[in-house]
Amino acid sequence: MTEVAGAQELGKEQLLDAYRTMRTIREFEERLHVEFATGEIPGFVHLYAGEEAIAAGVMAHLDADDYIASTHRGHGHAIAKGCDVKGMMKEIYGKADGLCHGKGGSMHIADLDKGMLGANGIVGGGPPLVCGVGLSAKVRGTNQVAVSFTGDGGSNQGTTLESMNLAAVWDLPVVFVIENNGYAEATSTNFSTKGLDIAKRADGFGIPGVVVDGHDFFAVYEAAGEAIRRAREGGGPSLIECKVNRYYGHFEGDAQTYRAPNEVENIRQEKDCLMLFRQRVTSAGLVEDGELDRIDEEVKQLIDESVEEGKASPEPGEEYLLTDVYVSY
Amino acid sequence: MTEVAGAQELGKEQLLDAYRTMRTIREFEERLHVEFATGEIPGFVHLYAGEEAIAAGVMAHLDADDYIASTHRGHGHAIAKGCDVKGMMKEIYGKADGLCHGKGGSMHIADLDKGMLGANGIVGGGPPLVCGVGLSAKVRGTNQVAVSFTGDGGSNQGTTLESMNLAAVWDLPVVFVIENNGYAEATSTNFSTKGLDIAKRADGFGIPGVVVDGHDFFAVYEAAGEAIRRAREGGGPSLIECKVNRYYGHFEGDAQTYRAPNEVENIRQEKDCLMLFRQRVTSAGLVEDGELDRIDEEVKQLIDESVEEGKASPEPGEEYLLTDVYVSY
Amino acid sequence: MARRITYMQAINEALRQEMERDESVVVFGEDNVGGTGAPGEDDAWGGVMGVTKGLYPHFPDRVIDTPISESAFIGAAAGAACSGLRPVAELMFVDFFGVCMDQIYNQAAKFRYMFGGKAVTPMVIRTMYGAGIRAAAQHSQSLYPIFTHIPGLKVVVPSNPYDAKGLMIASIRDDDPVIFFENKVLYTMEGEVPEEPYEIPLGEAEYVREGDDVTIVAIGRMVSMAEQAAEALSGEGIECEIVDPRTTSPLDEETIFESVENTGRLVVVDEANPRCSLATDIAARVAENCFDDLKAAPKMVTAPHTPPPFSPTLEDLYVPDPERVAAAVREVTGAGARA
Amino acid sequence: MARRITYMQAINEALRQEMERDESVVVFGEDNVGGTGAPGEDDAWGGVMGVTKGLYPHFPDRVIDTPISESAFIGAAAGAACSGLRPVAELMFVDFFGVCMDQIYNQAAKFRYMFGGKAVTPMVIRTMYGAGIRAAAQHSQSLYPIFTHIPGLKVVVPSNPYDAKGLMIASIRDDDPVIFFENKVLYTMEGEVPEEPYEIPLGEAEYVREGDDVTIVAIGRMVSMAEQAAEALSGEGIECEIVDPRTTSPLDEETIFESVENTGRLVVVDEANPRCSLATDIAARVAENCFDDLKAAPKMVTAPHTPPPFSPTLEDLYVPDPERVAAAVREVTGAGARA
Ligand SMILES: Cc1ncc(C[n+]2csc(CCOP(=O)(O)OP(=O)(O)O)c2C)c(N)n1
Ligand SMILES: Cc1ncc(C[n+]2csc(CCOP(=O)(O)OP(=O)(O)O)c2C)c(N)n1
Ligand SMILES: [Mg+2]
Ligand SMILES: [Mg+2]
Repeated sequence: MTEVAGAQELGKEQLLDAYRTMRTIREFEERLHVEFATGEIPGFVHLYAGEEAIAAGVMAHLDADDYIASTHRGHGHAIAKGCDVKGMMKEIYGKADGLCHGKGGSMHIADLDKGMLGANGIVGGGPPLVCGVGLSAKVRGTNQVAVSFTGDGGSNQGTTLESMNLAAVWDLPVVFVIENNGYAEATSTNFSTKGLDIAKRADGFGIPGVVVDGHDFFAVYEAAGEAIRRAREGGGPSLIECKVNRYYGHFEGDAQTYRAPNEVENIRQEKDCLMLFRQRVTSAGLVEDGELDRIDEEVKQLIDESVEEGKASPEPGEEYLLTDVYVSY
Repeated sequence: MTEVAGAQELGKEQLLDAYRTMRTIREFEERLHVEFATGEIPGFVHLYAGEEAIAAGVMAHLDADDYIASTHRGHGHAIAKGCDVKGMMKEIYGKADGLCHGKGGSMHIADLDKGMLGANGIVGGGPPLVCGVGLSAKVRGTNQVAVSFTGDGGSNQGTTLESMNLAAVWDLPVVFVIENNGYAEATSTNFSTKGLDIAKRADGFGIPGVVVDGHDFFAVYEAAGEAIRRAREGGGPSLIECKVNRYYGHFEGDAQTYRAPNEVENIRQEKDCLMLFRQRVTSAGLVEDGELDRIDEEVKQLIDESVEEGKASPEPGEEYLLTDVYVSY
Repeated sequence: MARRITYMQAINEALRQEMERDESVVVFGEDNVGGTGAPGEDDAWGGVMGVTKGLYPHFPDRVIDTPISESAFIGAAAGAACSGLRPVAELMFVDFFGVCMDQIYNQAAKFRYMFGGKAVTPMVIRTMYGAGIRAAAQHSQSLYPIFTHIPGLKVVVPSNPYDAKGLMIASIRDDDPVIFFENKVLYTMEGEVPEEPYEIPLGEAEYVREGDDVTIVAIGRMVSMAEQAAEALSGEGIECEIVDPRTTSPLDEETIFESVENTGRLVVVDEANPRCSLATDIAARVAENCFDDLKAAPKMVTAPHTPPPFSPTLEDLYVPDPERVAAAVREVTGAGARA
Repeated sequence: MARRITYMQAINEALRQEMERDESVVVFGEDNVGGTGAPGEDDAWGGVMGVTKGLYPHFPDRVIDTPISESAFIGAAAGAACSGLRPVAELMFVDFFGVCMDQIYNQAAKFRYMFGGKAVTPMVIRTMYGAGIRAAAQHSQSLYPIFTHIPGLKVVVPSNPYDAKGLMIASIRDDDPVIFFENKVLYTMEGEVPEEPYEIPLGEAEYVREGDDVTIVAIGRMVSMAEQAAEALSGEGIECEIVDPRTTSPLDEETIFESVENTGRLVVVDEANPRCSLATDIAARVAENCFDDLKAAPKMVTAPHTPPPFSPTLEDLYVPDPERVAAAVREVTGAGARA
């Protein structure tokens, strides 16, 4: 029986939940990859496959009334925060009963009732928002926490850097998760941040910053647990940089010629978060292979149904065009 | 004979120039303080008094074709970069033969022929501009250097932080000088940056950052020399944080009730840059008191004349209103 | 209701009363307290012009200073508004919108539509606009046309103390993001203002003056320019009707159209630059909708297509003044009548 | 000149030819090379849509990738332009202007005026605009009205490959800051384009089609919508004159007025949101200056006052189409004639 860091805290139920979250994201994304190629899915689609351990590891610590702000690569965050998977798929298909009535699409999936402040088409759009949620929690005296997800590329956006300082100055219950997947579109992090640890930037603002392996659910879980606990207890903001990889292109349709041959294959074989998770929990005797297999099947069915319903659902009619610009008219 | 750090490099002529620069700025600003109170000077006026050693210490290393980008508190930078003092004064009075024909005023004093890219009404406006100058020097293969001045407050503006990273990534001949005078308007740096060294932020972008005493011409001179030399030789950007104080309010008219009683008086007595400079160079036997006194008189006369001419000069006529919006029409 | 207070006091009173009424109202911005972290007086500034002065001692947890990080704190207003607060954030001068516009227009203003009606974002951005204090090109602009262009935002431009108070209270209570333009020259303008809280609905124009010869639509500080012009013109036998839209988005077109139907003539006075301005917006809408009522070409009086100049003489030429308004009125009433 | 290339190729060719001609022209933006620092192919992207593809191998020192720091690199364009370069910087989607507007409008655009004529800032910002590819609210806007509002900026909106090349070359050679709006749907549009470099002067509109019954002023992609409408209307006996301003700032008012003097009727087609838009700008100027020539109310065809929706069905309703243009033309030609 191997020790699994962080796993002590987690009961079996939670381990299975975490696995289900990651598997759901993976299945959702891989299926979108296939369906996008048919031409039926409109717009830009950015897949989160490969990065599931981050969403699952962070969200395992968040309650329903905690908030997150996401990115253009937001499906994983949304699923992990509890957004309805079928509603999401319908949204991605642009349908009237999608999570946002087809008005948002992949890049704007949101569900405020679930504390999901939205995927975001603007790189660096989210960090300011979570400062506001943190302020709200502080002023209203709740113990809510807000987490923003930002890419390596997004860590160079002024809004992100400003927000770290604001959160520090206002001493907010906020966590900045940096998903460093090595690229911003085609541009390598070796160039755009000189390959330096983005976590180091936290020092300059006087907040704790750590680097973790974003393929490792338990590593993320542990670091996020500490940061979120600190935030909840009034200890202020933190930054967690997760080093990770994306399995697909920047968006669907990206030929990815900027990557090394076999770059992704190697990672899939050595560092896949689902594989690592399964190895650890089964070899530690915490979960049986069969239990995970069952989840795989359930998830597959859920995604099958989601795609079917996504395709079959009605388009929004003209009456949707002018509504919901304002509350009052 | 006391050792004076950095002074070895400086010949007597240069020491006298540096003193003249600082004294000119001081006299310019103190006179503006008096004249502003009469109500004759329009608009917002932000005085640089107390911070002269920074402008003088940095600009001592810059050639005519190097560039600087300044702030709302820009008179000192402009004078030290060689802008015509009388033209500046006329500009501040809003006159037709001012440096910008009265269209810019105190907050927009510029002279591109002197490499002065402008005072700037936007906090954080300057750092992106010097990245461009640095790029220009690099692409054209010159050895020009560009320096931006930014306040402690301005160091929290996203544009400033982004620019540090861009300069690092593009490896530009740029120096970021942070003038940390303890306040942004009425807000203390203890609050807005948690009192941390702003120089630390440089680490996160992989560029050298140092803290120096901004009252000490020689300390600034030395640090700026190193950074500018590095930039000129292709060694990339640096950050220099100068801890300093401002002698007057944020702008003229500020009652400054947020400050401690005697805060400024104490600094004036203990840390005044002109006083420190005089003490050091005379006690080291490098310069005679009388030589400095003579500069004081010459400067006083220059400023007297500037104010007189500033008041007497003609207002810009209606014909100025619509010109110089575009080059071509 | 004989009490007279200034435009600035009216805004301050609105903020105080709403903060008293509703604990979810918070106020923040650069130096909105003033002096945080400093050794001297707290509440030293109350904003650069003193508009929020005196709030901090009453609501020390709800009046908050910020670093100079407009994107972060304006965005924080949006995030706070989505999670239980009603923030009133200050963008000191609207000229600074360029460092934080994304959070205003792509985030706050679009949440509701993008999210299929799920978001409610009750926030107010207070901001100063306009020329007149020799603050030059980056501190004197009247950028409400840019914000009016943006769906999802409401844009308020009060012209007097009474409206300032009522519109501020309505803006705070409104469930949509509102940008509230305060004219810096009007801060010292005095007027009768009731002590009790009251709302002026967003989207309702006001007849400032009635008259049958020409409709003058004027925005913000331009209302008083129009009034001065109208006074002078009355002596020449020209009776101007002045409509103050009070909010540029939503715009009360009906009232404007109604007035033009009566007068048959339109002059729009807008302190902003001319291209794609409120002046063009209103003139075009009137031309499209009241064409048959128009007896003369609509006329626009605006700043020129230049940045605001610093020099007092130039700045005074820059801002539309009563003479230019009167000249435009004479032109539309004198010439080219076709009725 | 039978060679046909696409709008995208035309822009690429203009960039390449100007970079060859003038060593001071540099091109930068996010992924304008694509792949910097990465292990695979260099020049992997040439911009997100491939517009700058192929430039890097020719000019490896003058085509440069950037971090996602629009304020810093757009501001760098301004600083570079003041110090000896002629930068062409890419703001990938104009929707992102909110994170870098200050450097565009308070810095680059105002230098010359604020500095009393001393600055020359020859820079081009290339940017994508417009709906049609299901990119939703933050990637589909047509924000040229906001930029047209700003004194000191020039604003170019080419509607076809020929113009795209000539206007890009003119923009690069121009000594003022120019923002160049590329319509993402038009990238694949083909047209005849001469191989040699040529300039189309900024500020000169073009008659796309001549006709006596109505003037349609259409911007960017809307020109082809207007052409389709005109084709259909011609069958009904209505002959449309189509004017393409090509640059919205400076705006060639004279050509528009000249056309309206002839036709007496105006329809403006603008993909942007309606308030303070180009549609209002042109309609208002025509109403003010050609009032006596107008036989009917000017009519504006625009997107509605909502963000761009994602769903294809909704997006198709959002963008003005030939049917809506034709309906507007029928309205102004059929009804309310007063001549
Ligand atoms: C302000 C802004 N600039 C540029 C873009 C275009 N863009 C979308 S995603 C992206 C790359 C983001 O990289 P990163 O933050 O590392 O996230 P990742 O895609 O790797 O998850 C870019 C440049 C944008 N959407 N917003
Ligand atoms: C973007 C922007 N935000 C706010 C302001 C208003 N403002 C002008 S100066 C200033 C304080 C600047 O502080 P600091 O950078 O420390 O410079 P100092 O005045 O101390 O020299 C502020 C907030 C501005 N001009 N621009
Ligand atoms: Mg990335
Ligand atoms: Mg300061």
